[in-house]
Amino acid sequence: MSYDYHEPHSLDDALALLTRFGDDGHLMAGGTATVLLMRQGLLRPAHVVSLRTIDGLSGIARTPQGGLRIGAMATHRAVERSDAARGYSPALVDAFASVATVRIRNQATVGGNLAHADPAQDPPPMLAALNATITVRSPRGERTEAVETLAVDHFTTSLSHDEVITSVLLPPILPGTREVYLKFLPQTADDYATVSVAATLRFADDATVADVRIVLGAVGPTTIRAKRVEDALRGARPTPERIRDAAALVRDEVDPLDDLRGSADYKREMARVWTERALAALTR
Amino acid sequence: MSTHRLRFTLNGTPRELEIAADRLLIDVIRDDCGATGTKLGCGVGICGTCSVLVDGELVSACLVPAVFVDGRSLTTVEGLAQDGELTPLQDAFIRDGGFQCGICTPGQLIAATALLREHPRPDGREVRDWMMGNLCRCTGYYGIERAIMRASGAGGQSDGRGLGGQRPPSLS
Amino acid sequence: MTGVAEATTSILREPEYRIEGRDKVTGAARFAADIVRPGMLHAAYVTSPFPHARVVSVDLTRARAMPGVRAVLTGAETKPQRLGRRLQDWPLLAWDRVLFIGDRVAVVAADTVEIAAAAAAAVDVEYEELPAILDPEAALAPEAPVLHPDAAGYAYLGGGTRPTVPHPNVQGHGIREHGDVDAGFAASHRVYEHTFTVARTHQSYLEPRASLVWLEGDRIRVVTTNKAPFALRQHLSVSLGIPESRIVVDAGHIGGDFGGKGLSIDEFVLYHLARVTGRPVRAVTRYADELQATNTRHAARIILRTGVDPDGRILAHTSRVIFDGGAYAAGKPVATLMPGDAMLTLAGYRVPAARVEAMAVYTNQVPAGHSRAPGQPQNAFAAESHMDLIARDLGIDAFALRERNVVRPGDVDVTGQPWHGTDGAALLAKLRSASRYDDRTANIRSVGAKGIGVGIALGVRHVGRGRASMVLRVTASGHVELHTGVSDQGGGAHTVFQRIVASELGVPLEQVAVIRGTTDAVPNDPGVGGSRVTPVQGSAALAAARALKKRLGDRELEEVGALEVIGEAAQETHEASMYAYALVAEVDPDTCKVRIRQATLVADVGTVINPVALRGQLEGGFVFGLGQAVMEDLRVEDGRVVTANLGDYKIPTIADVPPLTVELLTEDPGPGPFGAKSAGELANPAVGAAVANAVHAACGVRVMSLPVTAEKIWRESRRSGS
Amino acid sequence: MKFTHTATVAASRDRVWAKLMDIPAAARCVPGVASVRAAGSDKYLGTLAVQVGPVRLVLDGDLVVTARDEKAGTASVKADAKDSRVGGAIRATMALHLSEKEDETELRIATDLAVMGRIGEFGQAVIKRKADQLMQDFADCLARQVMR
Repeated sequence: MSYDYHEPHSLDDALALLTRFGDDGHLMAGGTATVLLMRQGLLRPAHVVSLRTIDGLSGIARTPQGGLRIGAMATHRAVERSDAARGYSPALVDAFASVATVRIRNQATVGGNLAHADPAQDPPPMLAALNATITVRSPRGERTEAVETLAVDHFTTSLSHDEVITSVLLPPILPGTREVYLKFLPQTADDYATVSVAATLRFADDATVADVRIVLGAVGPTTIRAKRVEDALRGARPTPERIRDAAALVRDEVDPLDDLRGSADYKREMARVWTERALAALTR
Repeated sequence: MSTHRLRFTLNGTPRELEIAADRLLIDVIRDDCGATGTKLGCGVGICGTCSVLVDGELVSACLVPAVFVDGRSLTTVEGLAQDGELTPLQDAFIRDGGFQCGICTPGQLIAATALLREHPRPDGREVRDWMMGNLCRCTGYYGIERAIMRASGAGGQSDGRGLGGQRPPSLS
Repeated sequence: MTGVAEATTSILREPEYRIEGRDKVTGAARFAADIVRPGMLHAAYVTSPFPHARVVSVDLTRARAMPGVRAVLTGAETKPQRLGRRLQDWPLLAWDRVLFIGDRVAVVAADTVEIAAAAAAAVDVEYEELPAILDPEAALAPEAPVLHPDAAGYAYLGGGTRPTVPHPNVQGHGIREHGDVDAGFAASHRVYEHTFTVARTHQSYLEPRASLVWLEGDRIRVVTTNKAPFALRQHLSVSLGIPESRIVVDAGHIGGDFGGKGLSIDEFVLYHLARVTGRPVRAVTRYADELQATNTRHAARIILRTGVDPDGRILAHTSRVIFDGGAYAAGKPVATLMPGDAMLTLAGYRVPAARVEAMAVYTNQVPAGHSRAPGQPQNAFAAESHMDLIARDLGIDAFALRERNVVRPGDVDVTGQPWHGTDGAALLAKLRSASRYDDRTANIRSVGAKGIGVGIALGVRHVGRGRASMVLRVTASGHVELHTGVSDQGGGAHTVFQRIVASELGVPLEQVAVIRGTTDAVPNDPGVGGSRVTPVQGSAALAAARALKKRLGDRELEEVGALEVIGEAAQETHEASMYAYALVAEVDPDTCKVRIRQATLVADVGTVINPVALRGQLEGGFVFGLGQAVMEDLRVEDGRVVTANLGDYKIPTIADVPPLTVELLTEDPGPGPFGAKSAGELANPAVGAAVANAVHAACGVRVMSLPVTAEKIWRESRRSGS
Repeated sequence: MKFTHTATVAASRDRVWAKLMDIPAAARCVPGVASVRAAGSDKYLGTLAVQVGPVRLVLDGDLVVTARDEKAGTASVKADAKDSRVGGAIRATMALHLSEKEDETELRIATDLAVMGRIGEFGQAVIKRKADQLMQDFADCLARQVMR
């Protein structure tokens, strides 16, 4: 670890620094993932640009439309403690509260978590299931991107080096929608998930499924949207049999690795089990 | 590498240091300030032996860049007892077997202090959810939970765990 | 046997308040990594990336040229020095061949940790890769490459000569036989054979090893996390060729040991660095290196064969146990060069005839050494799973089968010796009532509770043996100081000694101070380990108190002025104690995740001296065993440890431990002070089998390997279609 | 870690063999390979850049053809490379085998890869996935080039 550290006081200054440093620069938010990679010697930036001293990046508030806006520098714990976030979706709070331990959640930020693109993290599947978008600033201006498409591979996003996530925007949740976040931990309570499932489901007046979104974590190079499972349920009455049959389709949608949290076979089967459990919880 | 002037308070005492950009908080606390109560264990934010409070928030000093604490106040295990008087938590850790080897103890105490500030009378589940980031290889955790319960005023009554006396929970 | 006098019982009933407690809860307790010396340098190693390779050349040019680098040494300079607690087979630095990933080739001393690490990375080593032996069975093949061709020349410490081995890749080997085994099998109603495997695990003390060495005149000062300072002094003396009188070892608070910190691997090269630089040199192990390159618990493969009569009574038993010893045997202190209780298969049962064979084998894996109750978690898992499988096949209740076979005083056990220790029948009776075994099993049957089951397992541990001495000094003010070389790795040794001495003298606890000294300041001590502290060092403390009482006669402590007495104890007991578990487990039918709903432990501990510490040892032992039962697996791929941090090598958190009830047997006095026995290794080994048995009862799936993970149960249930 | 990759090329075995044994050209089929040059008979020097998220490895090393048998359509290649910044290295041995079936040639590559030093402390599973992708891309690229 040997680098120059910069604390710009405005986003424009931060963007100017990132532009200047190019590949030699690295953005730091809460620092948990970055410090680890630097300590292991795997990440060796010449310049670290911190967002710590830029005001206005950490608020959490409901939008006038009934959605939720989370500043990129809000910590996981801030989301966990936020009445606005809880009022918007308790399942969202569950997902943030599932991350590692209190210490990590006090330090790690919402934007940093998304930029790290670790497919085993808890918030991304829930944010994707809630159809969240991020706002990204660069010297070229502002753009938005869906959380679902942000990560493109293990630890890799579609962001370029001079782009900064400034906030996460969650759209209003339509009345009648239910949400759930489930995380399977066969070893210890502080572990990464073997598989996690975030899902939202809205019933139509005739008790059929008007809409459903299912996103899995830890079973692919990115979070995985289970579109075939969704299609099998949309417009149908979610009987236990139908849920079971639909959940079975998730096996072919996930793309897990053999690793310390389970073999690919086991994870594929657990993806099915937990998808079924998530759907059962939403239709109970 | 850039250097930075760092001003913070450590257990109430103002400190001012000139540090290199890449220094970690754990090293500044232990090496520069000589406060060796905070321990380095796993070095990857898992074990919790380096738990400290930054403006009252519990963090892993092995993961925090030291430059982050400029202008903030730090509490380490050395800052718990006031004028030689142990806190109820420290006393309970001694009486209830909250430690054995003692290497995780500073971190356990700091984490439990933060817990009791947020949940003054926690139930067993709150204790376990909060404290799961602080590993202990000696006690099996039962003594730690008893100590926290005693210090919180719950009289050491954890929920049916621990040694003897209580009836085992029934099946089903 | 010593009776417990009235005066003493009153003090033993006093609440326990750890004498070092205040230091530990205020951060004042200083551990080895907290100690600094002026001008101190930091060490970093150059290690092998190959499991087996010839070192062709080592180029130090770049490393030596780096600013802040004060010395770089290679094996060429430390050759032929080797280290080892018994067999000195581990080179301080390798000079010809490296035998595992992490084996040390060179060491750097530099002004900062960062410079040392950078310089180590700048050492260019050329290797010629050699075929690696990663499996003990392969190592035993007749044509297998010999990993230690020069073994005959290695020093073997502690007197005697190294026992012969049947194959050059065997570290240690033993066969023990008693009774007429063939006749026993011939007379058997059924003969069962099962094969079990146990994963390699790590002690996972949270304090990485640390040591600091400097020279003071012609003396060598060592601050260390080693838990046996006198043994380390001897060891340094032999390895470095320096008289013991020139070496001072200081081992204070130790941040957890669990067997792993009996082996030192840094202090030797730190001496050389201190010698060439003239400065203090410190090494603090990176946790990744703790997991990859110190000394683990042995992975094992265990084959048990047992013949029984129609009622399930054991008639004959054979076993073959193969431990993966890794690249070096240096971590093993025992004469056999196997894990301490390698031969104790089917412990705790009456075995009229047995033939037990065990061996530890060299491979190109991370070296294995001692870990809490060495050899026993492996053997207890196999034996207690085996007993359950036999009970099932015979249609006998698992509890009843154990009651029929459990050893009672005077019975011949698997070692062929008459049993001196716990009455197994009394222990099981207590377990039956404390765990409400009958109610629970009847309840599960009556409600047809699927996925819930009760598992039983018992375990045996010898009461610690050895010799120790303690010095008691009376001060002019009538205070008593106990001077000891016992370091405390967490068990509460010093509080035990204080309570013993105060009890025997009939004085308040505050009147007895315990002062731990360096190897210079106190008499020789065997160190912490082998369940020894309370029975052996505790007996020495008691002997010293008795000697003092004798010297005092009718006088009060305040009247005698300065006075010193020595107490000595030699425990060569064959006493053992027993413990047993009943675990209620629930297995999720879809994920196969196991939840322990409740655990009951009954343990025979004799007289209780430190109630809080005893409780901690048993509760902590249970959770230590639970980790190894359900999750811990130091995974190795192609010789490389892939669980190289505590994020990947998972140990239980507070949220993972189940409700635990502990019941004690205290009536039967042990050989320790006031009738105490041992507790430190009395709870962890049997947990694995208790879990495996409970899982089988819960869902009909038998897992024959540790750890019993959800995925293994799932895989097995799919295979067997249950 | 061991992998096997196959690619089928609609070309004769001789053509594929010629392409494969033009090492500098073939090596450029591995994504991230730069500057492959001969350094003696059957030995080549080169650089491979690999990126996993923010982790960038620049592996400098050599590649040696340790055996070749045109008649049998087999060759063995050994690659050693290290990243001196991160402090890690890789060693790969590849057994190449060509077999002709009717109008097609199947290329089979059996790789044994060792990842050493600090690089190895980064998730092995992810490294394995990356290496797997790299080798499959190589096989596919080679197939495309022969057909061109």
